[in-house]
Amino acid sequence: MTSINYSNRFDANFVRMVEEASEQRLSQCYQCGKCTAGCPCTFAYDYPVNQIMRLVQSGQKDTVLNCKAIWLCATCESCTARCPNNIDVARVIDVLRHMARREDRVAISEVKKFWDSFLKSVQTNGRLFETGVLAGYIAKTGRIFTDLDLGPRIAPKGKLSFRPHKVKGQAEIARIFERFNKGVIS
Amino acid sequence: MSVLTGKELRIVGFLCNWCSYGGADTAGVGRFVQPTDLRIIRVPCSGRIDPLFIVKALLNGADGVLVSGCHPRDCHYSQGNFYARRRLEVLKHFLPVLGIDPARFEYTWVSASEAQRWQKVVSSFTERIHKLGPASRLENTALPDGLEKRFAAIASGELPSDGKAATRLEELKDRIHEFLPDLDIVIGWQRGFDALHNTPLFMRSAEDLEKLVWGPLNIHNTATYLPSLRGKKVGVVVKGCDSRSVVELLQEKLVDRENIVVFGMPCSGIVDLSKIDRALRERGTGIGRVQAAECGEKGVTIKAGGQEYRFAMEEVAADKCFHCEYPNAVLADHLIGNASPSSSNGKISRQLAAFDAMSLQERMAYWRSQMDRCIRCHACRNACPLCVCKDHCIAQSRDPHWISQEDTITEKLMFQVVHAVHTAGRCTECGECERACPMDIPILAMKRQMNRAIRELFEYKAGTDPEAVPPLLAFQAEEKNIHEGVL
Amino acid sequence: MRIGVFVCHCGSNIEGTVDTAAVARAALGFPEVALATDAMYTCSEPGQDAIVQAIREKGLSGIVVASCSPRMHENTFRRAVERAGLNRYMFEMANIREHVSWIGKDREANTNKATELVRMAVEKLRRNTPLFSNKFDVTKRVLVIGGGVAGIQAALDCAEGGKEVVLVERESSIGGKMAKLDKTFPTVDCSSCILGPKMVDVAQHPNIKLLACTELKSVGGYVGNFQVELRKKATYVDWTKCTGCGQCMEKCPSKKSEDRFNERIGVTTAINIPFPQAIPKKAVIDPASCRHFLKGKCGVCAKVCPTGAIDYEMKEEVLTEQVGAIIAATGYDVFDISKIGEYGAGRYPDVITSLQYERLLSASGPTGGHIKRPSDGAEPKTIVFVQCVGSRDKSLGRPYCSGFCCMYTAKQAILTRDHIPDSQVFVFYMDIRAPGKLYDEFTRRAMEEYGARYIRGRVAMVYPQGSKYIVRGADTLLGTNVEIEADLVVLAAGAEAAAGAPALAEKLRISYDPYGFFVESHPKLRPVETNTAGVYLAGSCQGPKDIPSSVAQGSAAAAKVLALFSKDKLESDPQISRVDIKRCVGCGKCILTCPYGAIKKIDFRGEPKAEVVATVCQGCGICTSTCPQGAAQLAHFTDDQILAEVNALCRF
Amino acid sequence: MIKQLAYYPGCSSLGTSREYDMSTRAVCELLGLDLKEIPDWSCCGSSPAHSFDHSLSAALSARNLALVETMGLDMVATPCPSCLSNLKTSSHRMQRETFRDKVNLLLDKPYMGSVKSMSVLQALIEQVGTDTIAAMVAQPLTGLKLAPFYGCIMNRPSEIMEFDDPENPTSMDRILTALGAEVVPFPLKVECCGASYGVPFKDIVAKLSGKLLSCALDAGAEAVVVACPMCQMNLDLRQKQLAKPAGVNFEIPVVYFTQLMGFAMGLPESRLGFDKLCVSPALLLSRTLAAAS
Repeated sequence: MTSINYSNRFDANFVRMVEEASEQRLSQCYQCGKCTAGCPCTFAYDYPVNQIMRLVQSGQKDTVLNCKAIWLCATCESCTARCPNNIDVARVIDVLRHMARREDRVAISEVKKFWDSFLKSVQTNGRLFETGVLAGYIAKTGRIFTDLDLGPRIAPKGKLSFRPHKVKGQAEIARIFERFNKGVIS
Repeated sequence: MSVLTGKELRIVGFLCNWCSYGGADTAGVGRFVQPTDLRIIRVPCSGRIDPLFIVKALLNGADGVLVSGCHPRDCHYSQGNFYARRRLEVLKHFLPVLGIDPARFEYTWVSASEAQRWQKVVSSFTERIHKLGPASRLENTALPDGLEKRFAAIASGELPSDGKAATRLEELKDRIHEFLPDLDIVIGWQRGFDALHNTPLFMRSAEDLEKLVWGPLNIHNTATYLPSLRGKKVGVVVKGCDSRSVVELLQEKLVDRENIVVFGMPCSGIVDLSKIDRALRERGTGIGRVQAAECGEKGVTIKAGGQEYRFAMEEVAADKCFHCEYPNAVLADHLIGNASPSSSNGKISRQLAAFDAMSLQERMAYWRSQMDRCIRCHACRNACPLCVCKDHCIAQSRDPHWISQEDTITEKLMFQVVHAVHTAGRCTECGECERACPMDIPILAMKRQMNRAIRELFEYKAGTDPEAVPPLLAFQAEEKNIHEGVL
Repeated sequence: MRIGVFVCHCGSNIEGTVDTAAVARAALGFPEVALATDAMYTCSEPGQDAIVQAIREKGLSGIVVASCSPRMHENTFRRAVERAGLNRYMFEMANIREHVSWIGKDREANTNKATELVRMAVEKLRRNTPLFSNKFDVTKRVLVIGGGVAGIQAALDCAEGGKEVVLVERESSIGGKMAKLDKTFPTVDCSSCILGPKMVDVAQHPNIKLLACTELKSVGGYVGNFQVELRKKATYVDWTKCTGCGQCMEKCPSKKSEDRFNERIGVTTAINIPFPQAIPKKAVIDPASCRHFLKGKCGVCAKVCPTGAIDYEMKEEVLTEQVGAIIAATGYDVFDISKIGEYGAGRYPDVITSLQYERLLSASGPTGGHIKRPSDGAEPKTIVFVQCVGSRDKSLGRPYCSGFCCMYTAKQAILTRDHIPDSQVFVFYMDIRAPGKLYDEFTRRAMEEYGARYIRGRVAMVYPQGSKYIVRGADTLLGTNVEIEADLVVLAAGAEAAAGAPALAEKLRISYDPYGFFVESHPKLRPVETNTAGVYLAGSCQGPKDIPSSVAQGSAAAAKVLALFSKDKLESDPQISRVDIKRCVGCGKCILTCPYGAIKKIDFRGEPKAEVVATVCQGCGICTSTCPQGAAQLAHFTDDQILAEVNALCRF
Repeated sequence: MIKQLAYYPGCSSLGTSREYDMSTRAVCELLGLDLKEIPDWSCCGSSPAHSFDHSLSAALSARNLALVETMGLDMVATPCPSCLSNLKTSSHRMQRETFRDKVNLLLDKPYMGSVKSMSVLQALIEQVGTDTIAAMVAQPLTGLKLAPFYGCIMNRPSEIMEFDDPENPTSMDRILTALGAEVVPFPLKVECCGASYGVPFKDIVAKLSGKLLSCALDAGAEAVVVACPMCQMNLDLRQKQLAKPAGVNFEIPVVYFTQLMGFAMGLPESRLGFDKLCVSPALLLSRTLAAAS
């Protein structure tokens, strides 16, 4: 544990950016812990949800953007649905992921790689190609044993297609990504 | 001094003491920061707010007016805000008629405990007014070229008709003759100083009956004289439109049903003498030189300056007669036949449509140019069947001080607005005000616009049902057509 | 007119953001202003003296004070000018604190605005006229609505003060919520032992007329002279004959009536006396479950009643009472816990409210004072209490703190450990709010002496697993989520405004806040008065309150009533409408729109005219804005006075 | 009367949840819901997109909603709650003009905001109704004890999803009851199964999904009924993976509610794809047939 000097370790700009991007008022959080109480993934987190909210409230940008928990959140919305102050907590977590990604400080690279692989598939095919995503993910992470045991269970069911379903308007979807990457809207 | 130039605009607030003034206090106690423009006038209840205060403020320099009262059902006086809601909503519809942006006026509800809401109301209203900028002032507006012509669109359409008009008079005389002995007086029409100008006739005896005339020149609204004859047994001959005034007077308990005997005549339209005058002048003569006039089924034949002129009824009929819904009396003890009503085409008149087509700026300029002619003779008021203040009319008494003695366009317009607001939901559009105006100022247009708002909001037409309560003297806890609360 | 203007600094409250000296200087330029000055605290004794002195020495005939809201000090200053010999209505206030200095920091704009408000006040004052009150008689009887502890206290104090009291209660017995409690904090004394004797006093007091099973139907009139209509519900038992012996309850074959007194834990007989100490102790038939009413045959109670009190034909009655004052003491309702789906109340029988738990603890309750689970009657060993259920929760529209839940939860934790020594008690809390005498010490005892385990965090969900309930909450101090296998879950349900409170407020013409609680005249200085003269508040109808505060308010409201009744005549407010008979055309539009029926038609030399009944007029001014002739004018808010204000703001 | 709705199958319909798509189409056809597949629909981006950027995510959804507008329809149904959540969240946020303009800058064809999205479940409840469903039952599922599992995002947050109760939804319960089955009280109806973390973090899914299956068994369920491809995959396909940490061999069928509807309404099994499930419900289903005959 490190002690925090609030006089010089409070990043007000960070608080403001999170508030703007998430359209939530963080000062409304009174730390009742209901989000943590209902979160199914708390056991896997390094910081429980209420502490993530507290860290953002307190302008502790480095700690919160470097934490693992934001990458383990499954966006099940139980925090948002139950917050007594109507804060969309899941959206705040989403925003923290966006910021961490932009600053290149993703604490759990597997998640990012899996998602990147997913989005890449969408960008190239217009639709998700499940088998391709899995293959891409394995290639990036080197985790060849991932779900290897499942193959024999689905293969005979005709659920794994080995060719992507391309969309006719694939170029249109690629353009969405292109414009986005060019920063058309920034 | 007053508002800080460049920083503030002039915003006047009327707040009820119990809810909103308290809410503004609570906001102050809670240090809820607000823009500084608003000046608050405290009144006991939103029901105390005469819409004319708001017009007065807006015509005299306010850029915005905000009214706030208790939430519906939460009025300290139970019902004040319900009345206020109707009156203020009507005003909101009426302001654009004067060329005032209705967004400059808002009414809302804030309770004494809603400090934050008050802050939001003040902030968003002030922001709205700043977006609109300073209001244009009546005296500074200029009329764009050609506007008057655009507005002077001639009314047209179908007129009511009565195939037996020629024989009606004798029938009427017989009927009056029969009842005259029981009556102190019967009001009808007679020939005036020339062949065109018929005037009211007050019949007391059988000889008077001989002077009675009937036809499109019987322009005057006979109902106008009823309130001043209160206490007497009065018979009154009415056209359809006159009968609506009778009904309205009954509704307002300004005359007593048991003292009135109504003789209803089927009407096939009356003439507008201004139109005849204009038409004669276009032909190089004038209404002052009329020697003889005759009205027949085909129209009006006039002999003036030795020449004979023929006009079709469609050319010279009063605007109100086109698409007339009530050519027959809506209430009569003795109905002398029936006219066939002209088909109402369901559309607003061309005059109103032309008015609608004007921008707010143009409307204000239009009234400026029109009211400029007003000589404050108050003939409009004298002719109005609903104007019953007599000697106490604020136009002369200036008590209450709604109007000053200043001879400005604003004050002249203010009088017309007072008239329109006072007759809101009561005016039957008989048109006597405009007919009586020696300066031909189209003041009826203002009232027709007001009536339009009343019709849209309350589905109500004045003077058609003696039992009905005029809409501004009543309310509903839930108003079907009022959806307030934008702030 | 010679006008004096006093601009108040209010310490730094106004002077901090308004240049009061500049305002006073500007005021000197306004018409008829003879004196203008600024002062530190105008409302203080020296401040008021300065006004009195100036009136006497400078011969002033009207005063403007620019300071706080007139809702705060108008009366203070009116009395001051009266002391100096002026009529109290020759006074106006400009609100430059709440409406100026406190809502913005721009000194230039504030100073300018304050000056304008003073100009407006001066222009209004120039058109003021002296007004004089009338005197009228007072009916020295008081109506108390609600027989909970606040209403009981108010009724007893008024009765002891020698005034007649009509106490109406919606249920069949008085006692309210307190009668349902087992013990009370922080002394843990027996609720019925301390309330019971007071209830008996009510029944026996010669000055109290107790009407149970009765509700307010309508209120007419005004302070000193209210006419009240009361609706007495059909009880189907003639209470003049019923002795409360209870034989009918023993024999009643229908046991399906919802047991409201026991907070619907279990059911009760169709003919019922809610609890042994009930006052009045009279039986009532619930037609919703009585076989006579449902099937047309039964009549057991009628057969067994020794006094023949049963009357199946009884009808609702409307009673009329004349009173001079009304005290509303209608209490609160318990938040409906089934609105929080994640806690499963309504679906899971062992998730209950604290008030239901109180009935399980009470010796007169359905379990005879033994704690048993509603589902299977087993004695629970692990009991979880959850605080702030329906309190401090914006998502439920209940952002306020109910105030007493922390305390009663601590009490219930202590009682639980007393009843079942081998039980485990957990309390989920957000903050402990215990700011009363001996309160915090009490919550500490629950933890330190009774071993209640307090966990700082809210609960996210409750769900059954086998015969237990998994309570999943957070321990924010540990920074994790926690699960407890509980036998019984007690939700500390918050207080909300009683159902029907807004409707009652409308009848009484008092205000209510967005949550339905009645609004007092001033949150600090007039806590039991309302904005309607003669109507007072006591207890939780004004906001959640514990027993000591409710009792204190009951007494306070009674004191207000007794002070009102100490005068034989009341002075009417002269700010009422008058009709100028010359202008009146007798159209009756004012009569039609007056909400009070305060204007009547009179005959004046053969012509109809309107006339205001001074004692009935409340001064709303609807008639003034209705009358096109300007004949009806509300004194102190005439057309001319308001026009002067409009012109002062717009024409300069 | 035939009601027309646009249909957005979602990517998993082409792979892991074929049987959901098949049975949905078959059942809707039978019940007179005319599902018009959006021509050339594309992926909504699912969680990876909204975790990446909200405008990009909204654009991927909005492209499909704009296609619905081109079809001249104002309602779209999707079987997949994850797709639904994205479609609904995007339209909800795009009600704000500034955000809508921003998202439309990414698109070839702007989305005007006129489409209402709903789940197939909601469409069946609101456009067909349980009375009609009950009337169409040919072989009631009498005696079948079922645990309806709605998953976490089908009804949450309620401000956006605007359907059924967020904590105790009952729409699927009502359908199953209409089919003649017995619905067991299943308290973890809306808990998270671990969603897409099956790939990177099997242990998280094992824990969450394992708990759900245990709870279903405790409640006496013979099968878990789902409305989400992700839930189905985690609970069925991964059931063997879950068994070890939980120490239980679950062997409990996890079926789509549309499959059961089709079965009860007598549709041929070839259109329902029971063979695509890992834990076969064949035994259970044959029992109801036996009971019926």
